[in-house]
Amino acid sequence: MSLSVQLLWLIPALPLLAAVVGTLAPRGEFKLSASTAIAALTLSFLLSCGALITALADPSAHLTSNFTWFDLGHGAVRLGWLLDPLTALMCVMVTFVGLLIFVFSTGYMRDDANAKQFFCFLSLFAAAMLGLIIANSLLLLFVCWELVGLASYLLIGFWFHKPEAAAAAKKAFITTRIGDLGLLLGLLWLYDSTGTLLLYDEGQGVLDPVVLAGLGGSTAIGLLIFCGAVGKSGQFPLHVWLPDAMEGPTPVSALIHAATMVAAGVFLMARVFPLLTPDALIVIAFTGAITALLGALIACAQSDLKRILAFSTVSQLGYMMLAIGVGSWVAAIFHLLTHAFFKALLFLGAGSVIHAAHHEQDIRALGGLRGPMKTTFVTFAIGMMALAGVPFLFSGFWSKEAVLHAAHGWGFSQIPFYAGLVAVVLTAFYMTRLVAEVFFGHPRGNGAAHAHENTAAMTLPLGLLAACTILLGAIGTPWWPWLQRTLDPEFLSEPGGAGLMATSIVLVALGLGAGWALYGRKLRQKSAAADPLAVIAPRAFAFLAARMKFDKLYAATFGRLSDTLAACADALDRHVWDGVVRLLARLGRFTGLVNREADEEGLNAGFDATSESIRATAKAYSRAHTGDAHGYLLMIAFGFVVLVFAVLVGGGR
Amino acid sequence: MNADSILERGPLLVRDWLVSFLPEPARWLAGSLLAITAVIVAFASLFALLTLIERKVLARVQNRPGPNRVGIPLTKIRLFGLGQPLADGIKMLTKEDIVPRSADRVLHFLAPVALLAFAILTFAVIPFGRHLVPVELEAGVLYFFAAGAATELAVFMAGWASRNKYSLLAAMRALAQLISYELPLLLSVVPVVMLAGTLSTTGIVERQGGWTFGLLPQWHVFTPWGAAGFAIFFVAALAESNRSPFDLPEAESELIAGHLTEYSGFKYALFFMAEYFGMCALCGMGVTLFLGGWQAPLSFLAFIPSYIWFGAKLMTLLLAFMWVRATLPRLRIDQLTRLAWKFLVPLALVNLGVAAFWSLSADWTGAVRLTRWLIAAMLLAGPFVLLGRKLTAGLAPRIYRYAT
Amino acid sequence: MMALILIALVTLASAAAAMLLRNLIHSALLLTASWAGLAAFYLWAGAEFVAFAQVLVYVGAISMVVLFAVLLTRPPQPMPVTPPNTLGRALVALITGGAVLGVFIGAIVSSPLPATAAPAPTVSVKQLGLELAGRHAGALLIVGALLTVALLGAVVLAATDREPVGASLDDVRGRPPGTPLQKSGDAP
Amino acid sequence: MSLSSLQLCLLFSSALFCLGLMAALSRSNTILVLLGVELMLNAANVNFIAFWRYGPNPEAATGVVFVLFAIAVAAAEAAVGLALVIAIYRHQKNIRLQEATRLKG
Amino acid sequence: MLGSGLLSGLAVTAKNLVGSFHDPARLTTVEYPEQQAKLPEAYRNFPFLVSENATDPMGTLRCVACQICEKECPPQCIYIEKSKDKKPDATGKLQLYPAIFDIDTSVCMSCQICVEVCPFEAIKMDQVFAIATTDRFDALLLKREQLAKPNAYYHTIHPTEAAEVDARLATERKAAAEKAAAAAAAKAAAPKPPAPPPAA
Repeated sequence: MSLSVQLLWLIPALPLLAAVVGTLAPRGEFKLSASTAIAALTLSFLLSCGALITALADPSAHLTSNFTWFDLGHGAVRLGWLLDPLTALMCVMVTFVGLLIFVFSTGYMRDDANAKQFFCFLSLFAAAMLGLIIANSLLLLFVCWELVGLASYLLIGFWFHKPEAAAAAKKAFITTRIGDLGLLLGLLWLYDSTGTLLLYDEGQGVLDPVVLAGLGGSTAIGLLIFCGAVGKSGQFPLHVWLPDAMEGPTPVSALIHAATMVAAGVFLMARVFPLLTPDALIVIAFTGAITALLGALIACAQSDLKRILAFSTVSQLGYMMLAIGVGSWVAAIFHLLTHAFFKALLFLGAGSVIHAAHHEQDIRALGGLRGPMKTTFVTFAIGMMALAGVPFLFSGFWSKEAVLHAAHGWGFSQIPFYAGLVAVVLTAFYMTRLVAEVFFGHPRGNGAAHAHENTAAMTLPLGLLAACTILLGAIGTPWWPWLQRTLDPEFLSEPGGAGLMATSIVLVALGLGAGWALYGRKLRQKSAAADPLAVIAPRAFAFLAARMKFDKLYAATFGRLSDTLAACADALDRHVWDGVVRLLARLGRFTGLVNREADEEGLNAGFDATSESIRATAKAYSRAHTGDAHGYLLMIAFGFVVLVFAVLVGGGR
Repeated sequence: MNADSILERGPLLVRDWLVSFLPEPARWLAGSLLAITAVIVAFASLFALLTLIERKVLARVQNRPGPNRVGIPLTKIRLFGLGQPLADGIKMLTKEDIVPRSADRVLHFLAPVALLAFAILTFAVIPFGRHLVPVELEAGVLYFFAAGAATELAVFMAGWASRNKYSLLAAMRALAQLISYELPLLLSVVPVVMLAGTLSTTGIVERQGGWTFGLLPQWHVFTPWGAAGFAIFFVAALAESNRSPFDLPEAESELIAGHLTEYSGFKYALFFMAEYFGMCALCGMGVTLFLGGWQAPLSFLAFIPSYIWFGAKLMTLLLAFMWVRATLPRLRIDQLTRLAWKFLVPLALVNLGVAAFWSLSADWTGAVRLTRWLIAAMLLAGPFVLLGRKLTAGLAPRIYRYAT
Repeated sequence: MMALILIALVTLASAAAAMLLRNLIHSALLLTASWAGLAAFYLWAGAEFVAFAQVLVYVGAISMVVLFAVLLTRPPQPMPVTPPNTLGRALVALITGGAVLGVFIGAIVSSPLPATAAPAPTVSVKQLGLELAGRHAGALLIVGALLTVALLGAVVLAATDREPVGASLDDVRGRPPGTPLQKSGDAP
Repeated sequence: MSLSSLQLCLLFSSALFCLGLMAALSRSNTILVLLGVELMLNAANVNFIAFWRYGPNPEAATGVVFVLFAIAVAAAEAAVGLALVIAIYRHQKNIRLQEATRLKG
Repeated sequence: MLGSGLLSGLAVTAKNLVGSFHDPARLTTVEYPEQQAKLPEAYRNFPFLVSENATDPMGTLRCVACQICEKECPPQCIYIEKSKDKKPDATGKLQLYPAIFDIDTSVCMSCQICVEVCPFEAIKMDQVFAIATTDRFDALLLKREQLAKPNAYYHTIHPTEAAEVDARLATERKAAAEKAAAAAAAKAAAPKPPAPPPAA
């Protein structure tokens, strides 16, 4: 079965329909909402597979289906769908991972009173994300981009009765808005210089070579678009919202902050890659490198289970940006796909742990879950090894290898490459720490002591994701780079990275060993005990645990600035504008006074006389109103006869 | 099969042959009379047969053999009780015809006659076979329902003319029921007319010819809106023909037979006959509108003449009526009207919307047709579930306590 | 022509009888007959669709409404047989009606009307539908709105503001599931 | 004097109209008055059909369309009118039109 | 879901409908005149007179016309006239016999009191119920000839009870015979008996 590009809109339309159904369903209709959402996403998944088949028929083609939205003076605003291997692969990934997360959520959110809305929001999010992926117009993409932001706002703030959650939702929304402003400016600039926002349009779209050549390469446009990606993908310096967004329910974290939404930025950059000039790429590469390093460093000192994973996401997104910056968007997408699977796996595993441990998230208070939660442990360990880059068996290794390979081959600078290598060590280190703290040793809290394995609705997705995590690496190995060739038909595989591979294997082993040495050999006994790392370097650890004080920095600078501005505006309002308004009101009142006097003295007397006479006439008429319907009818008939006679006699015809 | 084969045209040929003995000017009249006679005789004998079959089916459902004694008169041959209708008829005809003293004699007499007349009128537009339509009207469906609507008048006449308060009250209730269910009945037919684009019954049947993939007949009932419409039509037809579980108007056990209380003998038999005629006509309409009329279900079965297919489908539907009667208990009057107004009418309106979607998406091809199907089915299933919940809200399953 | 005269006579006769009879039910039924006669007239004139619509609306629906109204408004005691001014009113009505009829007849007879005996024109249902949904779509919508409003208005007018009478049925509906229907339901 | 078919139709309709008028004028029962009005409406319909049938332009189905609308309006009128009758009955316990004069001036 | 109850109900009736054709065990109807249900042994309706053998019913009636049943009958539906002469009964003893024995079944209420009081096991309850006739009076008044039925018939309708009765009669007769034998022996021993012993 294949799906033609004209019907591509069905993929996002089905979850949207499910969202609508969920909205209209009565309160407490959890089952209806959930089953509709899952059914819709299943259909979307099947359709996506159909789209993939269509796309693979000719990987180099960009199938489009454009239409006019509305006419606008000289031109028209046109939207459209785009189908190429990138779109199709992303669609399959989003729908598949999303589906598993939906299924997981039926278990995780079962007891929540608002679970119905939850599925409604999830469907809305999936619809927006899929719309973003299939868009052939940057305008449509932007619309969906904002919808994704909205859905993430709703989902992060799902438990809005918790002040932290509400604050986190606001933070995420506002922070990403900063990036979106840049994106919007970039789009406007692009429209101004090319006159279209369609990506591919039979040679007229912005990515078609002719137009690209005409554009002549504008660094500013690329960087402005990159601003959007920085916001959405949590790149330095706008990464601060991502860890806070962990206040949402765990499936949300898995769906939005691991698999799909944060990937939107990377996807956007991959999509507009031809637009990016070498200068812009340098900025991107360094931003990515800094983010990768920063995220990994901070992750080492966090104690919240989900926060660690969140910072690891930041770090991995940095890898992807780095890959784009060094010119290998194919590697970025490869890493995006594998990361989506294993990070969703990790988050769902974390969700499983949290659900079982009665919402205990502090790794210091967990521990010893290896026994009671076997399935979760095994799958979580697979995810951890994939993220850490344990060689050969796990997909994370291959995709990370591809990124490092590309960074190594970059001509401009080797600094990003080295930053990547350091991040590899750190990644292996903090993941080892996490697993050791959570799964080994004794339970150190009430929640962990009474934990037990969850239902099949939660473990089944874990198993499937784990399987995918292992298998997915096979499509992008240096010996058989199917994915790379599919995405970019001009991709040349460069064999001979064996040395590099060996280096990274060693580094991974180093990270794992260090982690095990510090945390695994001597297991934590009490939840209050100090972290071994904190014992070695207390100040550095505190600095990292405070997330390098970015939040404080922003509060002290931007926050202060906006407070001052607000105070100014307030003063202006109170003292200047208010006076003007009051003056106008006084003026109006005075006019009214004058009017009233004139009315009462001059006009009213005349009106009184008139209405008196009208009343008298009415009284006279009302006497004719006898209430006898027969009489009325009689008069009508009589009048008719008289009229006709008059006409006949008077010779009116 | 060939539309002009000898079997297919058989009835027409017989008619032409019979008419050919008459002079030219009388032929048209004689032909019409012949057709009318054929329809009336066919359905009168079907009525006789149905009374027997119904009793047999009910008996079988209750694990009894049913009437099986009366066979050929004056012999010992029983023939599964085939003579029963004859015996019943003789009994009915020889019973005393009682007219209450204060009854309105004229209306009392006119009521059964009018009912039967209107019931027979409805047969005029039903296509019994490829060439067998008594009257080809362009607005056939409208005619059918116009003539059907007039039966209410006869029911009222019967109730009022009896000068019996139970009769009158029951007649009013019957009217309320008939009017309530007229609405879903009509609304369930509208999608068919909309999709077929014609009000002519023959036209509607011809639209349902052909087979998808050469296998599935393109009857309306095999589409989502058609299935829903047929279900609504079926329920409403049950109510319109006063059949169980909607047989309140003549509930002998509780409501002393309603507007039929003061009728006996031949007039009662006429009522009975009219009810069965009405049922046959409604079933015939249901077959025409939803079940493909005289079309054969499978292409290789098309050699069987069309009127036989029509008859088979008609019989199936009638048997379904009996089956329902054998199964379901009688509704209360408030339940009955609530079902009509709060469930069937909204559902029929939703179905109208689905039919509109269907006709707008007629150009979807290939695999998307499955999507079209699913969307239509979902659009129907959702309201069905919600309306059903609303209908049964607050009603717990009844727990029966039996004496032990 | 003969058919027309026959139809007209039957229609007029039943209408006149309906208007003269004292028994309201008989009046209503006779009027129904006269409406059916009008439907026959439409059929004769070739307006098939209108004829069926007439039967559906008048014979099927309006007659029912009339009968219901008659039964719902029975006077508690029989009306006085001859109200004082009935005769005078009847006379006035007769004179007025006669005058109007006279005017009509005069006008009709004296008008130079086209005397073409054209074959009955046929207008197919399809054409009618296109006409209704095309040129007269606005009117169709307005009529729909009018009917809805009239329906609601009629319901509001005719509905009684009934006070909640005890809760005889609601008791049964509201009882918790599982309780027996009657008090002594558990026979030995 | 021989009448054309059109004139016959018109005579038919005017007779019907006058019947309705006389009933509406003479009967005191509100329902019958309403039915008289109903008859007058029907007479108008007859006229429409007659003029459509014998008019110069029978292809344009204007007459038929008009009658359809008139029937719809008559249905609405009958429903509302009879509801009014019931409302009157509830207030004055009978439906004599002469007595429904509460709103007189 | 709405409608599932209707469907399961329809399934039940359909099962019955089909089942009644291929599974005759479902049909509980007994087509009466042709087939008759076996009546339970304890069923009883209207009395009859027991005769010892079928070949000569009138000659072997156990009834000795003692008229106890006639007196005891609550609705008084029995009419008996004694015979003038005596005839030997089944055991060969000379006994009175009923010249007329009528039971009016239109009056009889099947109370079984006649059976209870009969010292000779001569009247027992029958199992007839189909006694419809075209005459309300004479045809319902059962005569001696209609009432007399052989002991074998009694065995077929109430086997248990009949066996008990037979056993009891046999022991009584045996005792009577022994007594008679003893009496005979005594008679033989005493040439002049003072008086004949009372009948056993």
